[in-house]
Amino acid sequence: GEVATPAAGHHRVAVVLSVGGLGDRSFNDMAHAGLMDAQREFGVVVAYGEPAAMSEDERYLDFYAEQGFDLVFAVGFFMASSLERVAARHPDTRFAIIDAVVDAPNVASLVFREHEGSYLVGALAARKSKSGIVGIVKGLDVPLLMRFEHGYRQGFDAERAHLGLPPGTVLSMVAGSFADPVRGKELTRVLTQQGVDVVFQAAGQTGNGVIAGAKEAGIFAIGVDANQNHERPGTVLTSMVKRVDVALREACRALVEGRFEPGVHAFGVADGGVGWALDEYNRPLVSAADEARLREIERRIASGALKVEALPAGDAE
Amino acid sequence: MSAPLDLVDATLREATPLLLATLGGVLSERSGVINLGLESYLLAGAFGAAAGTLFTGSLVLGAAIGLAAALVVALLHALVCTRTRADHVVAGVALNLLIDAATIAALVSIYHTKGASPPLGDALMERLAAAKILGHAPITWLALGAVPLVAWTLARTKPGLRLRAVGENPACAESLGVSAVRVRVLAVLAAGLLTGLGGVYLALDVGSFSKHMAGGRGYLALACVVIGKWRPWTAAGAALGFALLTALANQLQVVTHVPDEIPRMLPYVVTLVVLSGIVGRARPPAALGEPLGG
Amino acid sequence: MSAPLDLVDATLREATPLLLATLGGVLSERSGVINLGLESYLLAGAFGAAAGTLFTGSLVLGAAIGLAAALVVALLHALVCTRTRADHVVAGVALNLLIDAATIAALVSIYHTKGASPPLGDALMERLAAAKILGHAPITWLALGAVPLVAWTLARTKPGLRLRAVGENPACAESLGVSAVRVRVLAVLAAGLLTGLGGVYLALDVGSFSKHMAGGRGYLALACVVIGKWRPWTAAGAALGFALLTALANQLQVVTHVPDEIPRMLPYVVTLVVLSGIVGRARPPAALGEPLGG
Amino acid sequence: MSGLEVRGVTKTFGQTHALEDVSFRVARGEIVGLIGENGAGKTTLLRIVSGFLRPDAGDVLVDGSAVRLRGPRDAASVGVGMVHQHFLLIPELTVAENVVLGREPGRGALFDRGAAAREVRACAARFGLDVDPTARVGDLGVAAQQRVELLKVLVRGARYLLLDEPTGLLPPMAVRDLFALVRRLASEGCGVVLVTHRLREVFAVCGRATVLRRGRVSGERDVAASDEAGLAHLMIGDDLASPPATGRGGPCGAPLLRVASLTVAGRGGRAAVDAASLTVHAGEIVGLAGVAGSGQRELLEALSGVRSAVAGTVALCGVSLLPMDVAARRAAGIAYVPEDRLHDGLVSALTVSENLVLGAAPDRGFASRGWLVRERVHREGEQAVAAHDVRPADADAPCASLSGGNQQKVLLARELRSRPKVLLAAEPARGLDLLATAAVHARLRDLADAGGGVLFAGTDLPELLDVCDRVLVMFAGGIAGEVRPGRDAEERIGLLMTGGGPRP
Ligand SMILES: Nc1ncnc2c1ncn2[C@@H]1O[C@H](COP(=O)(O)OP(=O)(O)OP(=O)(O)O)[C@@H](O)[C@H]1O
Ligand SMILES: Nc1ncnc2c1ncn2[C@@H]1O[C@H](COP(=O)(O)OP(=O)(O)OP(=O)(O)O)[C@@H](O)[C@H]1O
Ligand SMILES: [Mg+2]
Ligand SMILES: [Mg+2]
Repeated sequence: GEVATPAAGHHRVAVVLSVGGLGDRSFNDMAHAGLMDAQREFGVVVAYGEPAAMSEDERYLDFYAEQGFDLVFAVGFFMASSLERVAARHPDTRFAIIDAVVDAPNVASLVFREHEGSYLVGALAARKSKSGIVGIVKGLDVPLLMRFEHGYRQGFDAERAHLGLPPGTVLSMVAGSFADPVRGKELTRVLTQQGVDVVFQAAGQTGNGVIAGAKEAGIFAIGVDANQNHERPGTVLTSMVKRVDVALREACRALVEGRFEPGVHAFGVADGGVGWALDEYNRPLVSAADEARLREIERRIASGALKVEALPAGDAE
Repeated sequence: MSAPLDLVDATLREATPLLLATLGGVLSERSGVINLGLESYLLAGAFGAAAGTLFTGSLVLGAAIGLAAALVVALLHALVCTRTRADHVVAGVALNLLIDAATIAALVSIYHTKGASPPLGDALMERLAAAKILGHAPITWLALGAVPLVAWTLARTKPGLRLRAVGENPACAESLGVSAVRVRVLAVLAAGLLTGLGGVYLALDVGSFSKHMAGGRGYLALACVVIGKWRPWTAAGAALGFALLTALANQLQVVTHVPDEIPRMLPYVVTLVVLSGIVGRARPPAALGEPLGG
Repeated sequence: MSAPLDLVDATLREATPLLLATLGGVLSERSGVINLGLESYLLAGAFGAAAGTLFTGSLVLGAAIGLAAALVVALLHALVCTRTRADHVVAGVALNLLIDAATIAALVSIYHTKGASPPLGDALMERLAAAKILGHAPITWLALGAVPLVAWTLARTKPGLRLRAVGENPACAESLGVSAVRVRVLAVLAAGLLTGLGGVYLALDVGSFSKHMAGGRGYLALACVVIGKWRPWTAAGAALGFALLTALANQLQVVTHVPDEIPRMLPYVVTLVVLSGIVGRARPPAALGEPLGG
Repeated sequence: MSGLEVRGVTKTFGQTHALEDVSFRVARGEIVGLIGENGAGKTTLLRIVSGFLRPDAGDVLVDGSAVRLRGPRDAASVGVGMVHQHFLLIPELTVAENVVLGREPGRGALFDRGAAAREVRACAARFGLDVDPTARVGDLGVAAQQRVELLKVLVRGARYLLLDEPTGLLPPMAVRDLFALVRRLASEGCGVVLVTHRLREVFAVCGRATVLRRGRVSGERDVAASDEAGLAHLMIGDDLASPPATGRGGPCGAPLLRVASLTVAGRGGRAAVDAASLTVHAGEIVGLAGVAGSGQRELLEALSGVRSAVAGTVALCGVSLLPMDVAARRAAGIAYVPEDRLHDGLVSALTVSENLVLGAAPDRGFASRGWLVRERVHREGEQAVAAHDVRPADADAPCASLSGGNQQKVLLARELRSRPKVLLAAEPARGLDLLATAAVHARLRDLADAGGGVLFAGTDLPELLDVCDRVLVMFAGGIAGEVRPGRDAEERIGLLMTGGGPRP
């Protein structure tokens, strides 16, 4: 990537994107957007790099640390092991990692409380489902994605109870791949046959197929990570967004304001790090009552009045 | 809603791209060209169909562009495998990796995104839904119809006889005035057409192109060719068998809770076991993989 | 930091796993077994090394476990390809897809994680750094040393002669009392050992295992075998050439801003072009891919 | 003027002058023998005339006008057809498909299988050839496959038929049938060229003989006015006045190899070898005759250990061989020259030296602790090349670059250099010229004279009777009888081969 010339008095921030680089309409693009926000709002000097292979991650991190950047971001879970070593080699540089936890004195770990966002979309699913049966399609059967499912279930169950409806059903499917939309669509068909009328996807590109399948069956889909509302207006009910840009921008703000702290920072509903997306694309699907109710739940989560469990009791990550 | 009928429908949908690629593989391999490139034809067909439909706004034109893209890739493959002495195995693998990267590069340059093309509009999706025949896409019926067609072409037509002859002994065919290069190029182009149609199905089924979309179906198709002993009917049977397996695994997931690694690994375990069990008369075409003109 | 020296270092790092897999490929293919399974040996070696080191806390034991894992996969591959009449191409592909899924399944079941094993601790990484010789991992020097070793084994030893004979004409070797099955199994196991060492390097270099970690290096190694005309020195040359290309592309990316798909496509374009250009005396072993005992 | 003629044809392969200024003709209705040593250029000449090769210089004329042959198809269109020494057939296809390929009957793209079968059946009937158009070619025997090759040429209306060593693989009856067909074709106005190494065949059917020697025509003779010695002289020149005599051995010694009730499984549940018993004594060359497919091949393979036996006993000097694998049998003193030298005998990509030491027992001294000692391997090669007159005399040349005859010499050298007690040899002189054949026969006799035994399987009866002390005849997997050289020996063998005569 581009190396900025240092300007006196300005903080210098670098971002090492995860493999794949810009253009993924997801983590990398959001990280880039957050960096641009920080440049605009706080005047930080920025640089970013796109490693061609995972084996290059470490060299990119080292490179920016050696160039004297004040804060170096590692975007994505996969860089945890590289960052662990780089952080040890450059104790005077501050680092931050998105979506993973690295336990080091100079690293801030920026993670998301996906279960909170999933709770919100689960509640909306309960309000929109006529059959009382909703589904979720996951890319892989892993604990990380369990948080999505568990939050979704809690929101769904609680909202049905709130509406005075009998308990409903949440069906869960696993695609086994994040890159097989054809399979995603097929699994959605299977769910539809079971009477599912709202399906939440946490499955990357496989999710494109979930949305397509929902469209075909005339049911609702819920997007994930980035705002996918525009993908199929009328079908995508909402998206459970993980605001990587917010996390990155807020870390930059802390740096500029001199209150950057290492350790784990979990972004949730309270700070806008996760949430549900409402825009012109899904506005027709969400009634004023729905919106009001979700805003209320948001407030209760943000205030701590409502606690959302990350994992079912007994499951550890 | 009857479960067995659901299973049949799901199997047919799973089978469509696999069946087409398998038949393409049969034609290509019977002519003597080891076809590891099927995955790239699927990808090219899918990308071409998505981009073509988005660009022209017409499903027919989009499908045609998908087929054309697959044919271009197949032509490149055919030329490398027939006009040069290149190793078919490595050529096929290199082609797959190349086209995989190329479709991503094209996504970036056209749509400025790395994951998936924009989805087809609602009007197009409705037209697709309206085009269904007995609940299935026309391509599914084409795929089923292609099985007897390919079998009959191989057994009962002059091009079919020549194709088999070239796959067994190109020197002999040449000595009787049959151009082995021409026959193989045409066979690979036919594979490109069939498999490309499978790719078109993938893209239109989902309503967009996304990277790595073929998901190993080209490789699985080659396994079907070999498990089916290079014969159209039996290879198609293998493809339907794998499709049924996948459909079953999908349906079972809702009911019980099978860990998803098992169904994912299943086709390959089945492939290895079945391959190992094939004995006796399972003989590949004698000149399979043999370069021409040495 | 002098740039040319950096480039040499980067090339050596890139070359290490590729070189080892290429040499394994040469041994396997010269004995008559088409080796599309190299990718799976790399994966098995890498997973075994990461998991083994994490479990035992010892680098040496971890590496040994990585090698053992690769050997088990190679043994399975060897048995399928020699004791049955299985098609080598499909067997290799199925094995790769199977082991890829299996390593992910193992990651999930042991570490409950999506993409990568936990990283090795600092103490281990420091020991690794301390073990470097002239700035490179011992495995890098082993890989370089393996080139003349493999060349010499093939040309100058009795097992080497027998291996070549079986690759060319197993029936003849059998009639002289040389067991073709035994020779091929041993050749594939040797390929598993070499390539598994390449996998160990991948895991220890990064300090953890992550899914799809082999990243197509096994396929590229097979391309090197063919481009190098099945000879150890030339195949190793091809591997070094690809490593240099990759290192160059990586270095250029820091300076300029090329989208990463272009360098990603480069090796495969080069492969296709070079393959097409190989003419005349590039002859694969005569019995390559031929099942035994038919 | 009607006839097929080549004028001043020259062809070189690299350094090799295969043909130099060769002129040759065959008239319609004439049968011409084309003879010469190995490598004389006979095959090359036929391949040029049939369009498989293009000459460097010279012309091919058909019925008086020069033709340009860009491929076999052009040759076929002017009526020239060739039957190759190694058949150019597709085993997986049917007889009819093989015959009509390239000119299939049927409307448009349709292939009319019925019409193809009818066409082939009609043509076969016209020439009295016995074939089933719907049979798979791979299931046919050698003689039937040759009939398919002939049909390919005849269906295309060939007026000139080129036959390259057509009798090499055929049993005697099939040779007789072939010659009857050739005579009939000639009487119908077809010109035939017959390449053979067997002079008596030239005398049997040819009117004229053209002799090639090192790429040049060394003479042309009216067969009626010549004798074998004269033709042999034209082929070999003054290189050797007379071929070395292969004298019959003295009285034979103790039994070396005893085979009792040996049974070997064959295809389709039938026994390929059915309770065969035989003995080979020290100092003896025992012939093994039989129609191809009567079990000779399987018998030798079972003795060498390549194939396993179902029942029976095999003992070498009293030691049972059946429990031993190939390597152990070789160590015990069995050597084996397989029938198909290219497929089973040699690794053509390896050098002469490497082939010589391949599989050799470790005590032979090429290897210490598994490492090959290069100098010793090389010296071994040099010695063998010199001792067996392998040409070119290059121990480091790959075997693929040797002519068929020279490959056979290398194979024999390898099998003899371990000084075996018993040599199992299938067609050890197939495709060899006069001199080389005589040399092979002499080697077999040397081995016998030194106290070894030879089991010599072959289809050329005169050769067997000339070389062997006695000839065992196989029929349908069993030993049908034994014949000693003498009057009527050939007839008696012929009878036993076809299932006639009393079983012993
Ligand atoms: N591919 C090749 N490369 C180099 N030399 C070759 C090649 N093929 C044949 N030769 C040369 O041609 C000569 C004869 O080859 P060929 O097999 O045509 O002989 P031939 O006349 O059929 O002999 P024989 O009767 O011994 O079979 C050999 O001496 C060999 O050196
Ligand atoms: N493809 C080839 N490459 C190189 N040399 C060849 C080739 N074919 C033939 N020759 C050369 O041409 C010469 C004539 O070979 P040809 O095969 O015509 O001999 P031939 O008389 O048929 O011998 P034989 O009786 O053994 O069949 C050989 O000595 C050989 O050197
Ligand atoms: Mg010849
Ligand atoms: Mg010859």
